[in-house]
Order: sequence, then structure tokens, then C-alpha cells
Amino acid sequence: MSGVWFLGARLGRALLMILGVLVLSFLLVRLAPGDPAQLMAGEAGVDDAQYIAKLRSEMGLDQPLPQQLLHYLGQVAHLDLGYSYRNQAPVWDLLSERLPATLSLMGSAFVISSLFGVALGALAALSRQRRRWLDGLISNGALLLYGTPPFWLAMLLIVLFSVKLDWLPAFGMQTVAADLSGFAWLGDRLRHLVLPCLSLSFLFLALYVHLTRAATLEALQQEHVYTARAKGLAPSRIVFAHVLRNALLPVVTFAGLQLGQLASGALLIEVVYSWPGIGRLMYDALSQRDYSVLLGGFLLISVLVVGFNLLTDLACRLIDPRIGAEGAAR
Amino acid sequence: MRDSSVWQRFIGQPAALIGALFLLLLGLLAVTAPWLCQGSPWEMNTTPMLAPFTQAGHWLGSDMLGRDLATGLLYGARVSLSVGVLATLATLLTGLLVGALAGYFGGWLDAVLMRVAEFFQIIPQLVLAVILVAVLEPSLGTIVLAIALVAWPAVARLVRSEFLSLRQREFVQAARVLGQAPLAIVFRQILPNALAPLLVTLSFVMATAILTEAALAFLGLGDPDAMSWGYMINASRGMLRDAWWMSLMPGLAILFCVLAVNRVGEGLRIAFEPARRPGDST
Amino acid sequence: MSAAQPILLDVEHLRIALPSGGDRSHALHDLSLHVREGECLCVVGESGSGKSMLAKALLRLLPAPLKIEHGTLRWRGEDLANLDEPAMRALRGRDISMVFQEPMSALNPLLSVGRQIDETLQAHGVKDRAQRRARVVELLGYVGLPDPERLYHAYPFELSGGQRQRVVIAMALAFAPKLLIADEPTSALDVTTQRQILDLLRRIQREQGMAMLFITHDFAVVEAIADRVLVLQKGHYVEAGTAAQVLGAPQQDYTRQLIAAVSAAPDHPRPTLAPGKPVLQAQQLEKHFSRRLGWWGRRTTRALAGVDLQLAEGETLGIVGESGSGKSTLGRCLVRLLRSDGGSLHWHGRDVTDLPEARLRGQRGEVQMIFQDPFASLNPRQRIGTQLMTGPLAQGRSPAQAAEKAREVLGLVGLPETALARYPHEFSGGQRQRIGIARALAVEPKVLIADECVSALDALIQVQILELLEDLQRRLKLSIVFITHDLRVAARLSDRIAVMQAGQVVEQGATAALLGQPNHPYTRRLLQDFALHAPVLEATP
Amino acid sequence: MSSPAHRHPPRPGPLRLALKRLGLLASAAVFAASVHAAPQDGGVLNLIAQPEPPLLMHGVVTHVSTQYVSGKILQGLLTFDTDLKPKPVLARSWTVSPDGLTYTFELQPDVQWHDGKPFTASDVKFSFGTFYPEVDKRIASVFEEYLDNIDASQPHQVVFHLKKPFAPFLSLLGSGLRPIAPEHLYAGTDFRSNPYNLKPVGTGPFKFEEWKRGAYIKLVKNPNYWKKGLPHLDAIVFHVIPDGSSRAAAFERNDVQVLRSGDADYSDLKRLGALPGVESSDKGWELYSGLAYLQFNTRKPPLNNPKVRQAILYALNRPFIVDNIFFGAGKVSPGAFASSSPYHDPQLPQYGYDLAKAKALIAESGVDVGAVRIRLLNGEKGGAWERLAEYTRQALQPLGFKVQVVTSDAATWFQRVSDWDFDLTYNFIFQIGDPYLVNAYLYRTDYILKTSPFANVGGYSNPDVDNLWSKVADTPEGAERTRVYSELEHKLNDDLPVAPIFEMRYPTLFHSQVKNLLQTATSLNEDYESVYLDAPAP
Repeated sequence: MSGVWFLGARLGRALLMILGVLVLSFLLVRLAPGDPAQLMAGEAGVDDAQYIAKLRSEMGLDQPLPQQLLHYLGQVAHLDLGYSYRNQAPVWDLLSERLPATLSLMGSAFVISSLFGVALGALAALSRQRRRWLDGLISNGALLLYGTPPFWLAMLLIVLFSVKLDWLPAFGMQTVAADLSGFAWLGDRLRHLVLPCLSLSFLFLALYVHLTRAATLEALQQEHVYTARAKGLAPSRIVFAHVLRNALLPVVTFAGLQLGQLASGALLIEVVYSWPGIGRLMYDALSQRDYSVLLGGFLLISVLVVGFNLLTDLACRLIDPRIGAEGAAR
Repeated sequence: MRDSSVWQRFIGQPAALIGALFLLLLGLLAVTAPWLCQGSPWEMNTTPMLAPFTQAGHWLGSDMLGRDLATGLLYGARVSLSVGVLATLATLLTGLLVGALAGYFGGWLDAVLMRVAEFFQIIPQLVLAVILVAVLEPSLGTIVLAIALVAWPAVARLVRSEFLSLRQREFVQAARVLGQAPLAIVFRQILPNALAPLLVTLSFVMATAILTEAALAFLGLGDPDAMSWGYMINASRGMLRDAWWMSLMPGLAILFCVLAVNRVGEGLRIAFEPARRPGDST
Repeated sequence: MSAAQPILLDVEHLRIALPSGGDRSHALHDLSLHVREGECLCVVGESGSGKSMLAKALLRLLPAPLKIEHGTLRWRGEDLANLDEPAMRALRGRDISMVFQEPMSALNPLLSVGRQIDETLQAHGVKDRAQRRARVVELLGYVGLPDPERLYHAYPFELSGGQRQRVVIAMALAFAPKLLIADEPTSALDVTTQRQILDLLRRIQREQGMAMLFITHDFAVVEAIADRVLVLQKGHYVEAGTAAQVLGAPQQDYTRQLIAAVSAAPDHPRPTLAPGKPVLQAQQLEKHFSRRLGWWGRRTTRALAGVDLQLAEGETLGIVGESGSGKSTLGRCLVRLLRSDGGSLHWHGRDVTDLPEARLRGQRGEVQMIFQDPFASLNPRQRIGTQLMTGPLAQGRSPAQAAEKAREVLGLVGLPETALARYPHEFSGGQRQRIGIARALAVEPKVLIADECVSALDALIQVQILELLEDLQRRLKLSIVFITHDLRVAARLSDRIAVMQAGQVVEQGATAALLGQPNHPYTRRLLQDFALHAPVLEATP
Repeated sequence: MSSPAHRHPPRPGPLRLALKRLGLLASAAVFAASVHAAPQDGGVLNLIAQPEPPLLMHGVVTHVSTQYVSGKILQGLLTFDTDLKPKPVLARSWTVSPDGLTYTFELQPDVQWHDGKPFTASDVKFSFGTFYPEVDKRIASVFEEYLDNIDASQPHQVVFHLKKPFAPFLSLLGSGLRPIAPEHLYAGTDFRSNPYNLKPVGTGPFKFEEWKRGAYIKLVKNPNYWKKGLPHLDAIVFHVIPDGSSRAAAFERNDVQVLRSGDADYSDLKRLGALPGVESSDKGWELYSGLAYLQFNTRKPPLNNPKVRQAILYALNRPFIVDNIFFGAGKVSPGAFASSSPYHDPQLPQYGYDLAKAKALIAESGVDVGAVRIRLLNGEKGGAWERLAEYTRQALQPLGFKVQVVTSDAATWFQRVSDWDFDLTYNFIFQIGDPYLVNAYLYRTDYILKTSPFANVGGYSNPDVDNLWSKVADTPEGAERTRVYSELEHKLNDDLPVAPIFEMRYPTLFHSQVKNLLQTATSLNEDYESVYLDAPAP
């Protein structure tokens, strides 16, 4: 009962959130100067005013703004993201074509940054007593990663690993026209993924290290850790069941919140590594004033982030029985 | 007396102290840049593509237009620091206002404001900033606005939660019982006690602002009148192989600046912390 | 217990150093003690006496920078220093168990109660899952918890404080330990619960033949449970002996003071009051708290359900009740920190029930409050002077007048003027509570609401603060509403007492009459629980 | 992001417009490679499509990248060699009646569309009778005036009957920009949104295989190509790499074999060109003479004063611009018309870099140039064009100008310049052949339009100049025409409504294993039927 209720309430909130994002991004995007019809006509080498007017009315740009907004919301409600006149394709087709690239980049970066970040952060906190140097090494290393501009790092990595050392490819997500299959195909994809994924991971890795370390240090101070020790539990059991489990809560919450930022970071990385992802699609759409694609991209990312938030909320609820329970008191 | 102890705790931390000194020095250099360097950073006053330490007067070399890199770095510090400080201030003001309103009044206002804050946290911030700057035309003002617009929710949430918890604290209630006016309570009782976590968050905001400005400049969305570090990296990208120093130095400058801000924030947190948990006698 | 029992634990010349920079160099100085099988040794001391360090040192659980500097710890004759970490671990939770003070934080909030007991069994080699489970359920039942099968899956936050403490005890008893170290196991609990937990521990000790090292600050508890007593002051040994010896004929002044503080009768008998005019009146006061449940649901609790009170000039009204009885809500309603949902409130005959906050502000000077927690009630970021001036300034005095007032009230509560320029963290708990009182006095109130204003303090300090209050009341003609869970304190200070339960005043009357002939069953039960501790009646004037 | 100096989208407009107006794309026939030893078959050629094209049918969209990609798939009737002589492609031969009213084309037999359908005269008739008039209003108006009918009664012969003679008719039909559209796929559809614009079906040596947006476009060998034994390559892959330095890195690693001009940052060209095994060549662009110019908004004071405009050009160190901003990719422009044009007057007075003279001119004009801020609109972020804007701001400072660089993205730039919402901006056009067909649009009063940045957006209007342009149009080729042009150029050089900065050079970098790449005047957009790799990858 309470679980269903919790889920329902969360879903409702998530929908509200997505609606908000839609309206906000719609208004923002439409405020931008630049006329897509004019731009498209120019690109097509046509500069007669009639054709531009025709394009504008095809795109619905001649309608008043509120009406465009309502129309768009209605469309989205029917799961129709609209049509990109610039690309002559339904927006959803464009997005879904790019989705795997973005998901693999963000997914791998998320997994790497969170796994290693949490592990290193916890290790740093646990080493604080006995091996201070290790804590120092990890914390300061993380700090360095945090301060390094990702795009700059990406540039340096390409020069080092792909141009100088020739270990890894410099662009794209696959070797085109190589006709690979099976493991060779997978290996090729992975080799292409390494640099973009690392470049994107580092910043978040640093954040995870920082957060996990702080949370673990705090968890170590908890009274119940003394209880656990007084019970004669083995150190490993104490660390995993009583320290890390509790330290994980803020980390999981953070993971939910930072996904949007991961998407932001992906934009920069996708550009530098020519990764055919949604961030780049949106960036191109912005310069082409391809509103429907831009909005679709916003919507898709918001759905991803909100959905992921929902997951982390559920994860928090799994970890912490107090959340969502009736009469929860700390 | 308390001041001195916070101060002492702060300067007792070498990392924080070095960070603070670095920022202070950078700030000083940035402020005095017009007197330290001849001419503007845009001035093409020497041979293009001069390597560092090859010509007196242009110790750090020059870029492809013959602009002095040292001058560029100093003026870049002006941009980075002023964007950092202004964006942080704008974030602070917005966050403070929203957080205080939400935390103090609660109820539906709180609910609405926090939902709005969530919108801004969910939208990918850099993408939003890119669009904003593209929409409003790149200038220091719009960049600061874009950064503040995406950064305020974190501060607002923090302020709100501090307000909620501090409002229940006995000394705040005591002030109410004594008849202190609400605004005075906010400014004399609540805010000073929310300072430590606020400072830490603000140091993160500032570091992020510096990085975001660099990222925007990298995407070509910097203020075209402002020689910034991100701009310098972007401008020298094609030269990474021929003239590595042109992008290395601004990159390192960003790195050190962010590190320093972060260390200072951490140092402040530690310096303020003991006062936040008084009485460890039990 | 007889001295013939073999010695279980032997501590010799234990010395634990504190990190430099603290107010003391050592947590414990050269402490020696022993515990025999089956006996209960109470280590008594105020906060800061180092008694908690003793408990942690025994299990080698001292927090990071602290170390045993000197001394030996012998467990059944074997030097614990010779045991390696695995051997020590085998000892913990199996032969020597521990119960902590704060049941809220002693349990991992994220694990079910059953799992937390279960993992103790698992850690000490009970492999069979079913067997462990049966044992856990048995233990939960043994410590008197209802429906142990269901409780197995409960999480700590779903339990009350007393229930949690029972869980902690059940956990400690998993292997029928030889020695149970109990560190202030009852001080965070209500009187009634306190008594139940003490009963439980005594019963277990009897049934299991278990020895106990019982650490407490409360001589009332000592009296209830100790075979032998050891008194500590600031890490120094004061005296030791059987419970009868120490309680009956204490050798040292310090011990005598501690005992006196518990049973303390007032130095000055309270004068009988002529009925004065009412300064504070509450009629049918109601306060509801509602909490949202999901989107539509709301749960409303009636924290105050029609309370009638009257405070006469110069009178002290004690309000007694357990936590959750609504007494703190009442206090906050009386000073209008909370606005009541029904009934009326009069200050000096003026109706302030629904007076807007802005207009009330000018009258705030009349009724002041002293808060419970001396640490939380002062703004850590303001100098004492500033804090004392806040009230007068808010009431429209000039800065000079306010500063003058601040000096004056500081003198009233017996603190030097140098305190004005200092910050709260530079003061001890008792001093801070004095500052809190001074702050209230700075606006020259006629009525003081004191909400549990001594319960966070050590016994000796409690006495000083109570004496200060009595003194101030006499000198300044104050009327006081004294809210407390401690019947003894109420009895000592109050002219009249009102007993609260579930948001209602169940009984009200002159102190002697009420304590002598309680009418309401709840009052009787409270009295009974306190009787266990100390003769309450002795304290009444 | 994509250091947009290399990004063509808004800029190639003039080329496309010019070509459309001219009705031709000068391109030379591909000669079979006889200079080299036996060409090798096989291998994959990797190229860069920058920016990513919107569509792949260059009959519909004349985007640079579309031409680059689609030129290998779709073919026209004819193409043109470097001397603008027509060469056969799908038209095997042709005859023009002496009165100039009948054009007869014999088509290649045995040509198949990539989907197996035969290519016939009907396709040609459809293309010129229906398709182009629909997608290009200018063609429609030309045909309206001149064309009587198209006769496709024979399967491999097409006859055009004209109402009156039209000299550039061959150029109009034969241009590489006018590929024949497959009738069976386009007839009866909305041509601009026909799905085959995204997966074109043509007659060329390469077939469209896959377009992974944002990543690559892959073309494979057409095994049934109507020229036996061709093409040599197995496949061509166009990679989409938005970032300039990544493109350079990819080229350096030989992941891509060719960098067109603009694909890499100008600053990187020298280094990349010096890499072992890399060749650099200016060939293949002979017919496009790009002119980079500074556009004044002559409506706005002080830019309405010719002396001020002259002072500005004197204050710009154009050799420095060419050498240090564009790293040698060009040469200083000598005047309003291309230096290679027969109509350019070599005697034209030059604006050398002369700050003193510039200051004197400002003083002479009596205008307070610092009174208002001048907005220099810059549409391309990063890269050389932004550098040029920065340089200009700096260079004009000594004259007392307060120049503010306003950087926007390409879309905003396009709109604002089209709407005359700027003070100064840099732009470039491709000059092809007669200045009347390209340059005139920047100066003529009747081209003060708000449609694109490549019209007379500066608002320059001089009746004398307008008269001269009309005169040029009416004057047959010869000494008189040259004289009128010279008078016009002098006039423009004095009035200076746009300041010519430099003529652009288009170096192409390629790894030397790529053979037969640069054979014609528009080589890169050719069909690559004879291009081969020396050591094709296995």
C-alpha cells in the first residue's frame, strides 16, 4: 500500500517536473533570435520571401506563441515530438538514432565514475586513521581531476593516446566500413569508448570520491558503529553493513541529481570526440534553430534524468526503511 | 576572540592558506593588471607564436596574433575571478532569497519554489547555459546570469534546510520570545549560523562558475571583449601541437584557480565547524 | 554478592591521556577497580568524569587519538593487552557485552532489529540460520518485547526509546555474557521506562548470574541497582565501597554532595503564599498538530486537549509529565511561541490569545522563557553581551540602557562582567544556563516559563541553578511555570503541581497535598516510579 | 564548438546563389588517369563531411557537404572542364541548331539507376520540365521566358525547343548542380521532402548505403556502373567530425585521407601539410575565387562617410591578416573584382597599410568616430574569423573607433545580417566569371533586400554605379566593356561600400596514397570514379 502510494506520488511529481521542463525550455528556445525558416531557405539556396513564408507556416511559426506552446504540449501528450524540417525526419527518429551513443557514453561514464568514485572515496575515508598518505593521495588526486577542465583534458588525451601513442582512436564510436562482428565488433566499440568515457568520468569521479569520503567519515562517527564493534563483528562486516551502507544514502541521492550534469558534460565530450550523441544533436539544432529537435532533446534528457531520479529515490527507499514510511522520524 | 579563533583555525591549515594566498595574489594581479602590463591583452605587440622565455618583456610568449600571453593570463584572471565572484554573489542572492522565503514561510510557497528549483536542477545546466548565452548574446553579464540561473537551486535548498532546522533551534525561539523582529532574527540569528555550510556550497558554486565560464568560452560563447582563460584555450586549440604552451598555461591557470577556491572553501568549513558543534564535553 | 566470588575483571592503574589542548590532560588518572562474577559495580560520576572512557577502554574501543597510556586490564586473570584483534573480537559481544546510553543512535537505522541481533550470533560462529532466528526471537521475548516474531522485521525507527533499549539489551545478551558493561543505559529514557529497564537488568543479572559494570551519573539509579559503588571525579578516584557504605555513610564531600543533590531538600523552606492575583491564565487551551500524509491525507494529533491553568503572582507552578504528554507544547503556547487552536490565554488579565505577532512583540517583556538545552539556546555566533542586549533593544531601550541592563542581569545570575565579550562555547553548561536566565531577565519579566531548564545538567549544577531560580524569584517577585519530567525537582521548587498526560492536566493541586494523596492513577504511578529512586516526599516543604 | 571558421553553412550561400543565377557549375570532365601506372582497385576512402549535410540530394539543397557527398551518387547531363567547355556525362553527345532554338542530347544507353530501373530520356524531361522549375523559382522564370517544350519521344534522345535563343542554356542544363532526378521516385511527390533526399538513388559510380547521423555517411561501389571497370574504390565514408582539432587529429592518424580547405584550422595547415606522406595542393578550386570582405552598413554614421570607410581599410594590415590569422591561405585583394578577372584594372589605386593616412582621412572627414559604438557582428565562434574580428577591433582603436565585437551563432548572424542589423561584419563570396553575375549583388540598389546576407545589405545606393552596372550588362564583350568595368571598379574603390580584404586560397591536404584526386577545377565535388588508393587497406 505505502509502496504503491510512494511510487504513485513520485510518478505524479515526475510528470509535473517534465511538464515544467517542457514549458520552460519551449519559452527559452523560442526567445532565441534567428529564424529557422530563413536559415533553411538560405541553406537551400533559395531566397524568395514566398518560400520562407511557406516554410514558416509549415513549421507553425506564424502562430502566436501561446498557441504554439499548447499545440506542442498536445503533440507531446500524444507522444509525438514533432518533425524536423531541417533534417526531414521525425524528431523521435533523430533522437532514437542518437540515443544509444549517448546512453553508452553516459552509462559507462556513470558506472565508472560512481563505482570507482565510491570505492576510492570509501578507501580514502577508511585509510584516514592508519594510512594517511593513501587518503591524501586519493583526496588530492580527486581534487586535481575536479579542477581540470574536461574539454581541455579531452584535447590532451587525444594528442597523447591517439596521435602520439596511437593506442586508441581519436573520433567516432566505431570503425566504419570495417565489417566487424562478434567480439571484434565489441572490442572496436570499446576502444572507441575509452577516451570519451574517461574524459567524461573524471569530473564526476572526483565528486563521488569527495562525497563518499565525507559520508563515510561521518558514518564512521556514528554511535551504532561502536555498537557493531562492541558486538565483536569482523571489520569487513562493519565496513560494509554498518558504514558503507549508511554512507551510500547521500551518494545515491547525489547520483540522481548529477545525471543532468553528466548530460551537460557529455555535450562537451561529444563535440571533442565526434561522438554522435544527443548533446551534439542539440547543439547543432541550436545553431540551426531546429526548435523541434532542441525541445525533443530537452524532453528526452529530462525524462532520462527524472526517470533516473525516480530510480535513485526507490534505491534510497530500499536502503533506508525510514523514507516514505508513515510517521517517519529520524 | 571568536574571530581570531576561526582565523587561527583557518591559517592553521597549510592547504587552505596556500589557496587563499594564491587567490589573493591572483586577485591582486588581476586588479593591477592594467598597470602591470603594457596595453590591453588584445594588443598585438610582438612577434606571433613566441615561445615562453625567449624574449624579455614577453616571458610567457605570445599567441598567433602576437598578443602577449602573460598579459592574457592576467586579464583572464580578471575575467575568471570576476565571473566567479559575480556569479557566486548572484547565486547567493537568488538562493538566499528563494531559500529564505521557502524556509521561512513554508507551505505552498515552499512547495512551489522547491519544484521550480528542481526544474533547474534537472535540466542539464551547461545546455541551459549555452542556450541562454546564445539567446542573450555573449557578454559577461549574460554569462554570469546563465551560471547563476543554473546554480541557485543548490544554494536555495541549503538555505531552506538551514532555515528549517535553525528555526527550531532554541536560540532562535528565544529571540522570538524576546520580541526581536523577524528580519532581525533572519539576519542576526539564523544567517550567521548558516554561514559555514553556505560558504562551502558557495566555494563549489564559484569553482563551477569558473569552469562553466571556461566551458562556454571553449564553445565560443565567451564575452568577445573579455580575454578569458577558456577563450585562450579555445583560440589555441589548433596550435596544441605547434605551440603547446598556448593552451597549457590557461588550462593550468583554471586548474589552480579551481583548486585554490576549493581548498579555501574546505578550509573555511573546517575553521567554522567547531563553533557549530559547541561543547564536546560529554 | 560475597567477596568470595572469583574476580572477572581487574583494572590496575589505568591512565588514559586526552589529546593536548583540552581542558584536562587525562580522561582517567590511575584508576584501579575489579568486578567479581555476578556482582554489579556502579561507577558514578558527573559528565566529564571519564567514566565512559573506562567502558570503551575495556573493550579496546577508544576513539582514535585516545590511547591507554598506562595500566593493565585483566580478564579472568589474562592481560587483555596480550590478545590480538581477532581474539579481542571473540571476546566482545560474547563474554563481555555492552549497552549504550542512547538507544536512538546505538542501533543502525537501516537494518532490521532482527538482523542486528542475528549478526552478533553469526559473528560468533552460530552457523545455522534457523537456530539463530529462534534465538533472536527468544531474546526479544526475554527482554520483554511484545510479539517478537513481528518485531524481528521491525526497524529501529518504528520502536519507542524503551523498546530500542530492550533491543540493545537483547543484543548484548545474545551469548549470556559474563560481564555486561552498561553505559548510562537509562538516562535518555522516561522515568517509567527507566524503571522498567532497571528492573529488566536486575532480573537478567539475577537469572544469568551475570556481572555488571554499570556506569551512571545518577545516585538514584545507584541505589536501585548497585552492589558496590565507585565514585569518580574528573578522572580521579574519589571513593569506593558497597552500596550501603557509600550511600549510607559517604566518606568524601564530593560523594555527599552528589547524594544530597538527588534527594535535595531546599535550603529555605518555601513560604506559604497568600493567594495573589493571577498573572497568567489559560482556559481550555487546545493545540493540534497536523501532518500531511501523501497528497490528501492528514493526521492530526491533539497535543493539548483543553488545558486550564492559572498562575498567581509570586507563585511557582510545576508542570510534570512524561515525554509526549504535551508539557513542552503547553510551555510554548504559554509564551505564544505557538498559537493555540482553541481556548484563551491571558497575560496579566489581557487577552493575548490571537494577538498578532507584531503587536505582541511589545508585550513580550512580560512573559519570558528559559530553555532546556544550554548548548542550543545560545547563539554560538554572538557575544554574550550582544545576546543579553537583544531583549532590551527589541523592547525599545537605547543601546546604552541595554548594555547597562546586560551588565546588571549578568551580575544577578552571578557571572563576572568579563563574560560580556565572550562567546558561548567558552562557558560550561551551568554557566550557559545562567546566561539563558539572564537573557530572559534582561527584559524584566514578571513571569518565567522554565522548560526542563535543568534536565540537561549534572546533578550538582542542577542544584545550583534551582537555588539561583529560587533566589531570583524571591528578589524579583517572579512567577514561574516550571516544566519538568522530574517529580523531585518539581516537588522541591513548586507551590502547586499540575500533572499532565496525553495533552490534559489530569491532576492539579498544592504540592504537598498532591504528592501526599494523589487521586489520579497516573500520578500514583509516577510517584511509584520515583519512589524507586529517592524519597520524593522528603523533598517537599 | 566545431571551430566554426571551417563551418560553411551560412557562408557558401553566395556561391550557391551565384551558381544558380549563372545557371552553371563549372566543373571539368574527369580524365581517366593515364599519368599513373595501373590504378589499383579496392580500398575505402575516408573523407570528412563538414558540416553534416541536411540532405543528400544536391538537386534540392545546394549545401556544400550535400554536393560533396551527393556528387558521387547523382550525375548531370554534362560537366565542364577548366575552360568551361562542356564534357559528356549522361549525355553522350549533343547538337545545337544554328538558330539556337533546338538543343538535342543523345543519352548514354545502358545506364541504370542504382535501384535497377533504366535511365531514359523521360527522366531528363521530368528533371527539367517538372523537378527544377518546382524547386528553383529562378529556373522556372527562365524557362517561362525561353523554353517552349521538351521532347522525350525517343528513349535515348532529349530535344529542348526554345522560344528564343538563350546563350547560357547548355551551362544551365549541364551544371553539376543539376543532376538528373529519377522520375520513378520523385514524380508526384513533394520534392523537398521526398524520402529519397535522404537515401539518394542515382546513376553515379557510388551507391548510397548508410547514413548514421552525427557519425558517418557510407557510399559503396556501384558494381553496375555504366563505365566498365570503374570505380576503383570499394567504398567512400564521409565522417562527421564537428571539432576542428579532432579533424586534424583524424587526418594526422590517416583515419581520413583528405582535408578540404576549411576542414582544419588555418593555423594547423602548415604543420599538417608538412607531415610525411601528406601532400598539399591548391588545385581543384581554380574556378572559385573567394573574396573575403568587410561589409559596412552604409546607413549608419560614421560609416556613411566614404572617407571613414577608406580610413578603415587603410588601418587594416591586410598582409598581417593573411599571414597570421589565415596562415597564408590567401592574398591581399587588389580591388572590388578578382585579381584574375579580365575586368580587374591593374592600375587601380591600392589601400596599403598606412595608419597615418588613415588618421589623416578621419581628420579630413571631420567626423567624431568615437561618438558611437560600432558593432562588429561576428557569426562564427572561435577560429580565424573571430580572430579577424578581434584584430579589427584592435586595429581600429588608434583611429578613435569604439568597436564592440558581438559574437553570435551562425543562425543569429544570418538573420541579423539579412535584416541589416549590424554596423560591420565580415563575409565572403565566391566570384565566378563575370562580376555582373556575382559582385553586382553587393552594390546594386535593386538588391537592397532583407532576404540573405549576400545581397546589398549595407544599403549602398549610388545611381551612377547602378547605371554603370546596367551598361555593363548591355555592352558586348570587348574593349568598351572592359573600360566600363574599369570605371565601375574605380568608383567602387573610392566609395568603398564593402572593403575587399583578401582573396581566399583553398589548399587541400591529402595523404599521397590517394591518387587522381585533384584532376579538375571542381575536383572534390566530382564523382570520384577514377580515384584510387595506392595501397588500399586490406
